[in-house]
Amino acid sequence: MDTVHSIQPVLVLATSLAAAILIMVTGDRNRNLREAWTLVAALLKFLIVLSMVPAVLDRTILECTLVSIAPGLTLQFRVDSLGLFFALAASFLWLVTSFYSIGYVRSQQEHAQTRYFACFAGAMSATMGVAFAGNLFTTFLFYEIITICTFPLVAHKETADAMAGGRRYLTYLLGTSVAFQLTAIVLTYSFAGTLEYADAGILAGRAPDSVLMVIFVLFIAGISKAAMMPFHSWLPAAMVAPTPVSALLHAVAVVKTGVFVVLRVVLHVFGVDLLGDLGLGTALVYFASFTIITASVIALRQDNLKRRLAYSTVSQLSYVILGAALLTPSSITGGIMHIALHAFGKITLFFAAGAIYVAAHKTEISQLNGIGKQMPFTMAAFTLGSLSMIGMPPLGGFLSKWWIALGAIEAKELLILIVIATSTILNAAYFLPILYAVFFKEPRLGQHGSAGEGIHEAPLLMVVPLMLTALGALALFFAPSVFLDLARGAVSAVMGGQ
Amino acid sequence: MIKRNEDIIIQTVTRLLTPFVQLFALYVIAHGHYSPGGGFQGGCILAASFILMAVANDVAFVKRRLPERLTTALISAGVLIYAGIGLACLMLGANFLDYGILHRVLPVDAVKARALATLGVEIGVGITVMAVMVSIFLNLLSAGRHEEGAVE
Amino acid sequence: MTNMEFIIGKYNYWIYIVLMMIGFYAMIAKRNLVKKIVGMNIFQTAIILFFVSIGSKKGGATIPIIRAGDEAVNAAQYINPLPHVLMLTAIVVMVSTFGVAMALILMIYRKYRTLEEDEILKPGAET
Amino acid sequence: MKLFAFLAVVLTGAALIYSTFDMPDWGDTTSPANAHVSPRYIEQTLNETATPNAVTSVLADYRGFDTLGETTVIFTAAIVCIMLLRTRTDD
Amino acid sequence: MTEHAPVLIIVIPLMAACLNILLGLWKKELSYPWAVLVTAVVFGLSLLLMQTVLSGGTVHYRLGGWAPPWGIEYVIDHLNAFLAVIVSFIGCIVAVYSRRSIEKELPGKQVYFYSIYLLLITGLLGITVTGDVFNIYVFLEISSLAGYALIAVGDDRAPMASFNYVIMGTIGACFYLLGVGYLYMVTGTLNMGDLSRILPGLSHSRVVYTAFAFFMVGTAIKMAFFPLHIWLPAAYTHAPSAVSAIAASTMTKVGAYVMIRIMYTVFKPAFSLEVIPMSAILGWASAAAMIAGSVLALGQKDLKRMFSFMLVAEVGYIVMGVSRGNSTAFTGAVLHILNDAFMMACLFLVAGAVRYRKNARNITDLAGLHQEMPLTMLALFAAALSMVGVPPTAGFFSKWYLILGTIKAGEWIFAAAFLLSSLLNAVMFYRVLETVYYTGEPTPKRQGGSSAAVNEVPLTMLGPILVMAVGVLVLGLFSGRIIDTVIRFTVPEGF
Repeated sequence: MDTVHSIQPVLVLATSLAAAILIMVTGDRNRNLREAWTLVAALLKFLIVLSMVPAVLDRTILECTLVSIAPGLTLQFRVDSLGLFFALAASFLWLVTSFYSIGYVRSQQEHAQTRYFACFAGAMSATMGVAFAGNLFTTFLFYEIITICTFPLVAHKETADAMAGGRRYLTYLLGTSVAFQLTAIVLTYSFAGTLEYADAGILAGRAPDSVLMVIFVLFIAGISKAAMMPFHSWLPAAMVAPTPVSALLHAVAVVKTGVFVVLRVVLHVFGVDLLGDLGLGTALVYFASFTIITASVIALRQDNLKRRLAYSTVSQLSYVILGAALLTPSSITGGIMHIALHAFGKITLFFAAGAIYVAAHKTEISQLNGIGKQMPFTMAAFTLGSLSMIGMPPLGGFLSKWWIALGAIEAKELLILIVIATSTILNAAYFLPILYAVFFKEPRLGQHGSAGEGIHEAPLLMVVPLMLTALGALALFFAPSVFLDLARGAVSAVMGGQ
Repeated sequence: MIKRNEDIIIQTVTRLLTPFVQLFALYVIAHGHYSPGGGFQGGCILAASFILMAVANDVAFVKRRLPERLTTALISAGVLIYAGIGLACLMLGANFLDYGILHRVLPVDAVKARALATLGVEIGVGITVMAVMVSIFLNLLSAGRHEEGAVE
Repeated sequence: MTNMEFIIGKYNYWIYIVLMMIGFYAMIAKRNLVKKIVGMNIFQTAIILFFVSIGSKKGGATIPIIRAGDEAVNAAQYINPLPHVLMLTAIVVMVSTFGVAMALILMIYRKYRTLEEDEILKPGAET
Repeated sequence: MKLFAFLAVVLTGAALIYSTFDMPDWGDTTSPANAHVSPRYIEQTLNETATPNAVTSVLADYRGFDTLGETTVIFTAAIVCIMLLRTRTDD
Repeated sequence: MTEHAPVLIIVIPLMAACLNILLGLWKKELSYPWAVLVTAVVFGLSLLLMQTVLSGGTVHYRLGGWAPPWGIEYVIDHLNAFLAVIVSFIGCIVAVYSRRSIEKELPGKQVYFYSIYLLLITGLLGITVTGDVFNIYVFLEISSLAGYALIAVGDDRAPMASFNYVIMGTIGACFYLLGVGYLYMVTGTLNMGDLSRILPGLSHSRVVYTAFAFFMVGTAIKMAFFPLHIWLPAAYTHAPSAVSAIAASTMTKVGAYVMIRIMYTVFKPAFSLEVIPMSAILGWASAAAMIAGSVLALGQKDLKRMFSFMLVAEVGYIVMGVSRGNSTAFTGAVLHILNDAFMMACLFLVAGAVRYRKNARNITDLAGLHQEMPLTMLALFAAALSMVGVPPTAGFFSKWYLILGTIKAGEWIFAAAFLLSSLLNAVMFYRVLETVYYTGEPTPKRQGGSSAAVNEVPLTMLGPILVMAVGVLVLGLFSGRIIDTVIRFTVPEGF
């Protein structure tokens, strides 16, 4: 496994950063140009990320140290399989979302569009930063930047409840990260003497077990972007944001950043063996399972579509953590894969929700009766997405659950199988009714003029992307090739090739 | 504070006294090397003479002899003299305030030069102290209006 | 040495301590601004007394002005000049502080027409 | 307030008295204050500064910079008084 | 010229202040450019001094050519030079800033203002460069007198605030003087180097203990260290904007410098930290300062008053770092002196700008200002991030070292105090920034709207603000280099 110096990661950040600046410069004067910047940057970014794949696939690590500010505090990028995996998923979905959100924002006549797109680009840039970060300091830095960049998006509407949602969002994310994550990082540094990620972990044998446990707990509590209970409640609150924001940031960028950082901590800071020895893995497993079940149960009771999706996200995220915490090769593979697979599925659902809102101005599930007839494509995509969430073959969602289950068996954690089964049933229980209502129930009359009047598909700019992601979720089942290879690469790196 | 009652006795006595007070003040400044005294003491006495005038007559009386602009100028002039002497030493290549070097420009040896410079410094201090005391007194006395009458 | 001698031997310190405490108390506790200033002066005077008393020498020592034409000056014959110099500086500082404080008091009086701290702070004390 | 002031005063006074026990007696010729630095001023003032008055020589020469600073202090005080009190701003 | 730089940075502003008076008698308008010019020259000289120290090590300068301990000696090592550079730089920037605000707040008094301003710089620099404890007292008084006056010319409440400051300040200075007297009594010298040579032999004299106590209390008052900070909030709230900026960013720091000098140069760490349990005392007091400062700041409506309370907390940071007794924390403290100077200057300059443009002092008056004064508000944003300690702003790095230091010292509770106070800062600034960006008239729907009503402060005010804001952002990235080149050498031996 050799290391090559490369500036590609910096380019990836630079593209969307430049986009943010150009967008601000262009402003509202020339909207097409402004949107063009977004698209160009998204495309460029995706291509650069893609260009890194071959190198990484044959076990090279692309490194790039920007500035070394102080001992331990270096701004350093290090592209390994895990990071690239996340980057690939995120950058592709950004590309798709860019089209979608242009369609959404324009049809909705949203205000402050410049700020919207600029913050969007900034957040993406920071997400890439997290994906490529080579040490905890860099991770923390971009983690915070994401929070700050996304706040204006969450509070975009500037209404009272939007501000309230934004306030909770900021309180949870900034508060926990400053209070717990920073402490954990400081402790890690003062014991390990370094913050750089290493495949074997950096904390092994550096500190007494009690301290290690404290550090681990601080990390898990500090990475509230992973929406582990009880630090999840910012996610439903953040659903006040415009739907594309919810789609990208709360199905991909923000929450996936959270779980990604958790993976980093589990795999590259503590290391599989250390966690196994400390028995922290098992603890985390049950912690995650609790979240999975509870969140699904709560999701059952939500009538607001986006909120239900949010809670399903909460539970799905914990799958990733669960997979990592089981500490077996296949479960970790499953966890990593779940980042991408869930992303495709969930973003489809959010897109669909947005499309419904744009086309029919409906946000509550109880209003969706029979809407499948007016919006067939959207609803078809919605179906695929939800099936993938449930984990039904032939859809991507199935793969990750399958691997995690395998891992559970390898780890002799049969209880976990029950957990997975229960949650699958619960997923089904809160998705299938929607599908049933959408396709087979008769629309309540008088609720929207006579049945189906005036409701038709959302603008093309929105429908195409959501079809695309739905098909993606489908395709990933048959050809998970690139993602799978990357995930395997990441696992073999930490487990010592198998 | 000051009433405008023309008390002939007080004013005459003051007028007679003032020159001697001021002469003594100058003596105290100049003779600081050989007897207790120096710039501060002398300056205060000098200021006292003006303050005496002000008390015996009125503020305008003092301001006729010591205009405000002059006081203000003297305040900074004294400090400038002091710092200037120090700077002169610096210009001549020695350290700041190292009077010994001044023997190059003065017709005396290094040690005597120190004594002379000390005298110059004392004079500067004296000027500043005098002007400051008068200025502060007048300002406090008339609450900054430099006219007759108490604080409004 | 007995207590008595001990106390006598250091009586200058006792005096300055008492003075200083008086001034200190006045500075903090008095509510009238002028009284505070008076306390300040007592306080500083006490310190001056303390310094000067450091430099004193028993046994016929006199002011540090070298008598003309006595060779081999013996330091024991003259009082220590350094504390006096320091205190000249301190006195000037004291005078300056006093002047500034007085100017402030005049400003305050112009605004509030009183020098009682309580009355000054009464209308809308610092929030 | 009064109580607080009283406590502060008592505390300070206690510290002062406590320390006084280690102080040299009044007029002790051999105390460090009189023995370490100052003798040079007295003994050398004539040879070094030609100024019999040691106070003057220390004030204006040995520690002349203090005196400059002190002149500055009083200068400051004057300017402060003018700025704070002058109501007329002409001239 | 180079070898005289130490004294020139004192004498030039001093004489400039006098000349300024004479100039003022002739032409009033000259005093502003004169002040700016002089402060710029002083800044250049202090850079020169820093350069000399970096290349040649500690600089000794004998005033009057008398050898210490008989004469006064200037001893400039890395710490002095560092402080001198900070003070002169901030002084220069604020001088540039002051023009319009002083024109508005003190019409017709510019001449005296700038003279006193220069004297303030003189005093602060004099404290930083001298190596003689009594000389420190003299310049302490110069700066204090100047400070009293500059504060007193603020708004209506200013004179009373300034008067309280006079009382507290005099007590502080007198305690310091008393400490000097006690040390002189038992050592017979006033020179720092000489003292540090003699004192270890006297480490069991009650006089020395008391002297140390008086020094500590005196400096604590001067630097507004909790709980002796009571004079500060009122004073800095009611002072003119420019004065609040310079005072908040430099005077407290110089006080901290004096404390460092007394604790670790005059007395040795062996005495200050072991013979006397200063580490524990100051540690708890600083923790209290951080928490109390932040909590009190939470309750404020007035912008400048809120910042003043934060300053109290920041002083707590510095003292905490100084008193931990390990090099990491000390490095953090010295670094924080620099960062905090910039942050505080930035915050108070912004407050001054708001006051200048909107005549507003309360947080609520900031509503929607991001449209009218976008750049100023961005500066506020940058300073806020730094105060909260979000990387890569400067504030993060000093906090990083401070927290590492407390952990190194095994004092978890103090590390927690740091984090708590950071969180409180975050809450506070969230309040402010939300007011700025999300209240007031909503952003206009029409395209190209938000850039219409821009009404920034004049360039002489905006420039300094931006310089400070950029400084806050850039210093963070260079903190490593700063530590390696300067701060590394300031750590007292015995750590």
